[in-house]
Amino acid sequence: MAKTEIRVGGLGGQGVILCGSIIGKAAAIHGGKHATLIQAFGPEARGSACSAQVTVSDDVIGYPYVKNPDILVLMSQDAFNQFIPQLKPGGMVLYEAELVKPDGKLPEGVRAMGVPATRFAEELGRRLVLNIVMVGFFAGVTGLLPFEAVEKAVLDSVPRGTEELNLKALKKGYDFGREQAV
Amino acid sequence: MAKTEIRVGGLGGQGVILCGSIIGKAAAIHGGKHATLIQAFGPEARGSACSAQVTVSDDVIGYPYVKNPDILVLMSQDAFNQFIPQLKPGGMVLYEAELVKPDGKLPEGVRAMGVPATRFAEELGRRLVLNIVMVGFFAGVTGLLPFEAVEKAVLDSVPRGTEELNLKALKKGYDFGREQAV
Amino acid sequence: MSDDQQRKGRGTVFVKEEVCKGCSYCIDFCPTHALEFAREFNAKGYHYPVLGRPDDCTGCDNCGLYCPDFAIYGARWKDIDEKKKAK
Amino acid sequence: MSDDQQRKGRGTVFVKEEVCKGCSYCIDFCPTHALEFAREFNAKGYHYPVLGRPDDCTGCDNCGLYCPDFAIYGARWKDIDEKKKAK
Amino acid sequence: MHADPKGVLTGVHFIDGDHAACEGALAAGCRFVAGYPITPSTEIVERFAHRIPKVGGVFIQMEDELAASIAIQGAVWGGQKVMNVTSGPGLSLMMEHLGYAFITETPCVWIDVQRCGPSTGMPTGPAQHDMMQVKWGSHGDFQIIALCPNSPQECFDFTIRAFNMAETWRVPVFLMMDEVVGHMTERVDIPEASEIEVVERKWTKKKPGEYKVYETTPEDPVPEMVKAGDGYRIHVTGLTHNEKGYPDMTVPNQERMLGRLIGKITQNAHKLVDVREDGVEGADVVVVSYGITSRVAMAAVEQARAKGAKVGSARLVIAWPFPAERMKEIARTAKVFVVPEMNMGQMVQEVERAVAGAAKVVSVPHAGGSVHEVDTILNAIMEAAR
Amino acid sequence: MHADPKGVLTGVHFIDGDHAACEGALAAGCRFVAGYPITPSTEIVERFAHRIPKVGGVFIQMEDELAASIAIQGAVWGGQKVMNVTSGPGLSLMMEHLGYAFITETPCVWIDVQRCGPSTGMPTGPAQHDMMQVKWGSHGDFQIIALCPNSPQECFDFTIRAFNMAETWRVPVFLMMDEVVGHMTERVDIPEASEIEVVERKWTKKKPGEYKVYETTPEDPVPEMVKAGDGYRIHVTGLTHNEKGYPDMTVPNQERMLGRLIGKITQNAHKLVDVREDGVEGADVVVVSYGITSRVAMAAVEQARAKGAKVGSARLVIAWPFPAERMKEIARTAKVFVVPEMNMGQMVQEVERAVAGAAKVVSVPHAGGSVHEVDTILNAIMEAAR
Amino acid sequence: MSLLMDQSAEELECGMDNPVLPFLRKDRIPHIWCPGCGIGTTVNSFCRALGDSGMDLDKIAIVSGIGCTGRTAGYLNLDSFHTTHGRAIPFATGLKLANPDLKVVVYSGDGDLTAIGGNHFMHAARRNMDIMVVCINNFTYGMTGGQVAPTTPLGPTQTTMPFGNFESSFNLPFLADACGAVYVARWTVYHVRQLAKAMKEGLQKKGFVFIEAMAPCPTLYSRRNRLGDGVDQVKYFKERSTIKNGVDTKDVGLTYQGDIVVGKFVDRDRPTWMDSMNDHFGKVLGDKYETYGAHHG
Amino acid sequence: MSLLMDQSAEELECGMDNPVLPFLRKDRIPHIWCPGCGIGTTVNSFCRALGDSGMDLDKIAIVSGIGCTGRTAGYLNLDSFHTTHGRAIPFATGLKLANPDLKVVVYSGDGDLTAIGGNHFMHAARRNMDIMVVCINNFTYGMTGGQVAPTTPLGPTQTTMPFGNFESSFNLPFLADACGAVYVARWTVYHVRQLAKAMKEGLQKKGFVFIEAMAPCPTLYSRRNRLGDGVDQVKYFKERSTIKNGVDTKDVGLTYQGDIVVGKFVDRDRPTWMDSMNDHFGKVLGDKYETYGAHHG
Ligand SMILES: Cc1ncc(C[n+]2csc(CCOP(=O)(O)OP(=O)(O)O)c2C)c(N)n1
Ligand SMILES: Cc1ncc(C[n+]2csc(CCOP(=O)(O)OP(=O)(O)O)c2C)c(N)n1
Ligand code: SF4
Ligand code: SF4
Ligand code: SF4
Ligand code: SF4
Repeated sequence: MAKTEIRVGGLGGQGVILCGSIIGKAAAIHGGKHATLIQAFGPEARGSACSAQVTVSDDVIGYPYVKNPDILVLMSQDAFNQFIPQLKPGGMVLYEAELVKPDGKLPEGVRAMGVPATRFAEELGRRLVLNIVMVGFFAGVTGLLPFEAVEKAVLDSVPRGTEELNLKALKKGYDFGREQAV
Repeated sequence: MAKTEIRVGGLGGQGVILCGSIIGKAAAIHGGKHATLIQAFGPEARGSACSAQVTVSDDVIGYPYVKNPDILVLMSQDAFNQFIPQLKPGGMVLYEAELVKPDGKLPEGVRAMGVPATRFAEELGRRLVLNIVMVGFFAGVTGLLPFEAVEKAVLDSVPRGTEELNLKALKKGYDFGREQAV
Repeated sequence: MSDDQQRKGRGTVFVKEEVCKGCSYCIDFCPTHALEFAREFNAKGYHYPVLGRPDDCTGCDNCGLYCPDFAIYGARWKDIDEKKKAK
Repeated sequence: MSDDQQRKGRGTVFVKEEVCKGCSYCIDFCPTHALEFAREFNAKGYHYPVLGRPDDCTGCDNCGLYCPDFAIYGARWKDIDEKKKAK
Repeated sequence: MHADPKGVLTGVHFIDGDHAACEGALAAGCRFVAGYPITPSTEIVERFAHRIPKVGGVFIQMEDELAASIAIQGAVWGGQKVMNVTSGPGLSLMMEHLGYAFITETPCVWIDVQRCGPSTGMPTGPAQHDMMQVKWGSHGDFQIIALCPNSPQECFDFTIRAFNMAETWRVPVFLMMDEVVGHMTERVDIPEASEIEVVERKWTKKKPGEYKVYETTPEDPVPEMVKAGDGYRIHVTGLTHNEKGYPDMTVPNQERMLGRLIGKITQNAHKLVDVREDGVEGADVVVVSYGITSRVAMAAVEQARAKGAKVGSARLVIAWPFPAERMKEIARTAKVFVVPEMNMGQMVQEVERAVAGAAKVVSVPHAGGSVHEVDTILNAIMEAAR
Repeated sequence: MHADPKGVLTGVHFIDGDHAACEGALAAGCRFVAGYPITPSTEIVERFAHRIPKVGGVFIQMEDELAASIAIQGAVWGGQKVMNVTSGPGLSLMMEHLGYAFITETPCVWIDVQRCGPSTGMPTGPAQHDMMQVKWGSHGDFQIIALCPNSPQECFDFTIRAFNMAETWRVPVFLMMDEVVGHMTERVDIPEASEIEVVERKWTKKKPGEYKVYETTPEDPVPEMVKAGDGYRIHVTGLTHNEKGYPDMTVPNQERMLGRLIGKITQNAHKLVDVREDGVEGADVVVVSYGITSRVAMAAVEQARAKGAKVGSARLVIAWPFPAERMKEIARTAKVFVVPEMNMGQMVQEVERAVAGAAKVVSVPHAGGSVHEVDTILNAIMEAAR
Repeated sequence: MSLLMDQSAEELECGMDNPVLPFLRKDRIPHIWCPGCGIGTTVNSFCRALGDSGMDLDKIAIVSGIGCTGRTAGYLNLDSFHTTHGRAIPFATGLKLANPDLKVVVYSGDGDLTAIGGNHFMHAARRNMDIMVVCINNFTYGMTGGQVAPTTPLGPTQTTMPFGNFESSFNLPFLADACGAVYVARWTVYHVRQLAKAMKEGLQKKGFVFIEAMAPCPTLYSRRNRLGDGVDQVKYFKERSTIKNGVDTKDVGLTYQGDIVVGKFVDRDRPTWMDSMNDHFGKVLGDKYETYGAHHG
Repeated sequence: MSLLMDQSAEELECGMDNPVLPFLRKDRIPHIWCPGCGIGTTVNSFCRALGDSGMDLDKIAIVSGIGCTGRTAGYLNLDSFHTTHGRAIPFATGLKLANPDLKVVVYSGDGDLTAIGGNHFMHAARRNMDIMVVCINNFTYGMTGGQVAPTTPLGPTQTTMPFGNFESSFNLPFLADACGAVYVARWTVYHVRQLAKAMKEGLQKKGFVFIEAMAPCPTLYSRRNRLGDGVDQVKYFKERSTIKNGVDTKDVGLTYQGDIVVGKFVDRDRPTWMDSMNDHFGKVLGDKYETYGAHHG
């Protein structure tokens, strides 16, 4: 029973949930797997931390929570500080390289890779697509899901008229990820 | 355990409940007895029949309902028709003589006495005091309660400024009752 | 009112005595003051209206318009006759 | 601001950088356009205001009146000095 | 503390349960009512409106029950003792504010003069239809106390008791009347003020700096109170909150807060329950009843005894918290519980749960609109006694 | 009857429970929603507002929950299938209209996405706090049906089922979601319209003169329906009424009416209950759970089995009517029932009552705000299995 | 069983019957209202309006809340709904939107509509929901025994204002106007013909129509305040009323037994909620949008 | 634990501190509001008003309902009550009547006060209850994620009006006026000084005071409708506002990004509910009546 547990964390407004949702959708609809996404709000509906828990599995998923993620996707320092202790030994951390400073706080045996997602997004013309860059980066580094599945999931999920921009962002992250993954 | 059960019946606006209430108050407060008064509305709050159940007893009253009254005090034909079947064998019926026509519908062995309460009340200047005439009549005929107790109960119960009129009505009914009772 | 009955005014009223609650609307707002209370009570103890001055009744149905209990209405002989014929 | 510091305008501002959410109210509604965004982020990732043109600050506290986060206020040197003395 | 003589109408009265409950409230120190009329409870607020100007206090008729049930809570935090008076349909509209009173620990008394439902039902008919509603009707977990008077005298006495319990425990306390008790007139003795024990609000003696609005000790789960205007600058919220009254929406804090709030009642249930028993020892059949039904039931019990049955009566003076422990004990000797209620079977479910199979439990339901016939209960008893 | 393809979004979706429930409603033929936003249910009405213009129907955001919960009932009598969507605080405001829907037999579906209470509590936190409220929260006696989905797919499927039950029984049917199920995203398969079974309203075939709005037969306690505008000139009231729908406020009629209304559910409970069992035969310990907790519980059950315990799981797909008979049966073999719930112990009381002492019943409460830790349930199971 | 309202021998002979009977549920009469209660007279006017409007009675529905007036729904021979206290308007909203074929009339008391139901009143007027609201204003809560209402003027005694009312009351036409009603009129039980005409106009008007009908409650308002019986109150209406059509609603506030301004105050047009919806979706969604309610009459 | 709002070294040195801090619960800041949310600015103005009024802060209580604005109660260093959705006004009514010493301020959102809370708003204004109501109008339901409100003008998209709003909105000052408020003003977040002044006047005024403060909700209103950020919305307020004190409230309705009339529209006097009660009972009951609240400050 292959099962991968992912935690995506960041701040409200960064598109954290959508990032998790695209991963889940890619797996569940286009990747032939089962996936469950749990959104976690902070105690306040507004202005606070925000995270998504994604379980991707070959089998039906019962318990849907991610207690000890295999993979962390982190877009803020707060999220980094909060979730690093939960990471599975030997797990993987993907982070926004300009907003998160691992600063030696990484447990041993953990693979950590950064991507300047916000800068890439700004370069593409819209800061907002930073989460799609992260998705691409995730896909590129982990190889958990076929690129096509992720591509379709992105197309399904973004507002009409923004497809091209988003695919560019995806590709950018993906390519950057592939390089790192080597 | 001496216990007397009374049902007062009539139409909304005739002062049926107050009539029952004065009897109960006379017994409970000024007559040294226990008394319980239950008001019964028709299914509609407005414009329909209305009755009171009064239990007067030497002992504490448990079950407060009057199923088979010893005494009926009736101010409308509808009330007469409805309550006569419930009367205890050998019971007593006091009725408004111009609004109720017993017309031979009385069970055998029943004592029935009428009083033209409305006419008396009109003579005294206010139709409204017909219920006080009925109270006086009740007191006069039954002798269940000392006149003074009833008098006090009336004074406790009527609006200020109307005491004299009401006492006259009471006396009128009482005297008429004493005559009949002989 | 049968044909043979004396027809005094231009119209008349129909009263459902047992439904009347004796509110006096019809009586007080009859433009020609043709109605008055019966001396009798109905079963509920109310006086109901009677056409005391039939000469004055125009059958205008003002009583009918006012009656809160739908216990009375007026009609013109003209219309009554038509109805009768239509039957 | 220590006494020794250069006093350019008639007043200055105090900023709680970590409380600021970078909304730009203070900057846009500063009557003399004395404020500008810092290049740095605070911990939450917001740019906060700095007194870019201290010469122009009058200490009018307009920034303070507008700030939705209570993260900035202005004061005149005059008043600051009084406070200092009062201490 | 004794009652303030101003509100106490000492003397002997022949009044109905509604009026008596109002006098109880006045005697207990209630000085603010926000009401909305509804049969058969209206007389309570009508009397209050009439009495209060001379006693010193305020009655206001609000635009609806939503307003009434929260205005009283504002008044509590303004320093007054208050009550909330209604009947079924109105009570249904107050459910959100029941939860608010519970979570904010706002001491208040709720009188429900039960009429026959569901929905508009039979507005002038009696029922005991809302027993479960007061226990469960607001969203979220909560606890209340509920007393069931069966006479005007008890309406007076129990209203005072309800106010005292509300101040002691800081939970909403219900007086579960019904149309019969509300409109039944009997002698009511109102003693001298000096003979009426009244529980004062648990005012803090702490200074503003030291005081936290929901601070408690392990020994005493009920926090001390202040009122607005006294300089404490309190914060009160319906959100999950901490000792300071500030929102603190974390699972551990929710556990702590709710645990204490619920525990106030569940852990003190033994102090709160009140069952009036008559001949329960040695009885084969025990009739469990409350409110007006207890008087009807007693008539049946007496008739059954006259017929030789060994019958006891256990009357729930306090229905909530339910006296589960006592029921369990009784079940050790009794064989059958007979539970007549003016509803389709509500408190009987609690009896069943408490008894847990140790005795048979027979429900004697009634759809409402009148009390039971004595015979109906009698037959159930005789059947059970066989 | 099959679903109208217009409302059916056939295909594979990755959506959360809120969105799935909305699609279920559309597939079931719901064409009118009057809503009022409240976390965590709002997405359901937001999606409905977005979808309905192209499906043919109306969404209206009302001024409050009181309005929303009665507007839908007006719409039912105007001929539409409707739903009512809310969460705890809103639900508390709808309690009067729950009773109205019950007494008037207005078929409608109520979705409660449960959040953490009491009162405002933790608006974004999950709970199963309202299980008793939907059963008892309106004044007077009444009955409802309640389903508990544990996944977005079930939110879709059970919403359709809820609509079908509402039309079949003419009682309010609740979909008891919770914040987790509402906001959890998974794959949801929506079949072709032709594969979706939809129960049509029980329209009468009688002519205006022959039809009585609440006439039933001994065989079928559910009356036939018409809509306003069809010439039947019906009267509908929340008062105690007779077959014609006219007020008839007498005790015998109250008995007749309420008896039938309550009986629709209590006498047909065996047709309605739905318990999903896993390894209950031969189990020493049976975990009874519902909603999202059933998924957490299952994880604990599996771990307990791995440790050698004989554990079964009984999941309440339908919580109301409660499967008391089945619980009694299970109690013949099982020794302990373990009942984890995201509340301080609600449905566990029903288990206790049903089991009546025949087995031990262990409550595993949770104050709300998150699901149970698997270990908490596991420990309770292992403790019970000892 | 023969009904009290069945034709008498006399009527049978002439083929006459009370012209309002086709609009009433004969088997429900006599009604519960007190002698001299004005509600019945307004219902009488409403029956005339139904007749005069020439509309298909199968397509008119009536919705009431709870109260003496609220019982009206039960007496009219229409599809009729007796809902909960204060909620007639939102029920009517659902009914109308679900079946746009219907003309929906709300008929209820002043307490029902403007105390507990005030919010719905406001919002339905704002939305210009296509319903006609008839408010019987008897200045009191009749059904519950005469408590103060938001319409009780300063002065009179009510059970919850036992020493006389000291709380300001609403000017209902002004309120309806400020919230956006398209038709606002006030008449009294004295003005039976005008009231019937207003009701007829209201039935034929699209949008939120508000008609206030002042009526005596002899039992709990008039007699309690020594104003005599119902008929005396109607005479007061007659004597102190002035018809001022089109007057600013700001100026039609009522005082205790003071002057009364009656008339049709507002009659304007603006799109109803449903028409706005249809127009808007038509514009935004274009052909994809099928006008809602179009398949209806 | 040191708080973010504690004095910095720099401030300590000069003895300076943010002038609004005495009015805030420092330990609760930073607040939950989004970047550029206008609510904070109105609270800022309210703090100034508290200071300028010179009133005893121990005698001012604040009551909020539920919503983003509703959280205000939790931030102010006053006796503060965060009640239920829509019910701040009746809670405040009870609080005020129980303790007449208090000045009671209701501070809440447009949805809270005029959608679910509309009935209480209307009736408290009618009664002239002595409370000051500050309504932060951001044209949307913030807390729940941007649904249409009764204040949303025609046009903009909201989650429950996904194709643009087609439902008419209230003109709140007109409504308050029609119901009887004695002080009615509207300002925007741009008008920080005027807003503070109005709030100060409101604090000092007796009776039902209504102040509408227009504020941006960048997260759910401005950005969703491509109107930019909070600051852009404030600039719009600046550009399109005209001050018209005393103008007829009928004429101050708002449209989508259209002209805005601001100012103090109504300032009149009439007796409050409690004063009416005291006067009335004094007259009717004479010496037997002890003026309620007289023993209070
Ligand atoms: C929720 C609820 N609250 C209160 C009541 C009690 N109640 C019934 S009618 C009524 C007032 C009726 O007054 P109004 O609307 O003026 O009508 P009227 O009886 O005068 O015609 C009240 C308060 C109720 N039925 N439901
Ligand atoms: C009874 C109830 N219904 C619904 C809600 C959900 N709710 C919370 S705040 C809110 C609306 C807030 O909007 P507004 O009053 O305009 O304030 P804002 O958030 O925009 O400041 C709603 C609908 C609730 N908490 N309680
Ligand atoms: S108006 Fe009608 S009810 Fe009144 S007296 Fe005339 S007939 Fe009778
Ligand atoms: S106004 Fe305040 S929050 Fe906004 S940028 Fe300036 S300091 Fe920061
Ligand atoms: S109480 Fe008043 S309103 Fe009600 S029926 Fe009687 S007279 Fe009419
Ligand atoms: S959602 Fe809107 S109103 Fe709420 S805090 Fe954010 S910007 Fe302010």
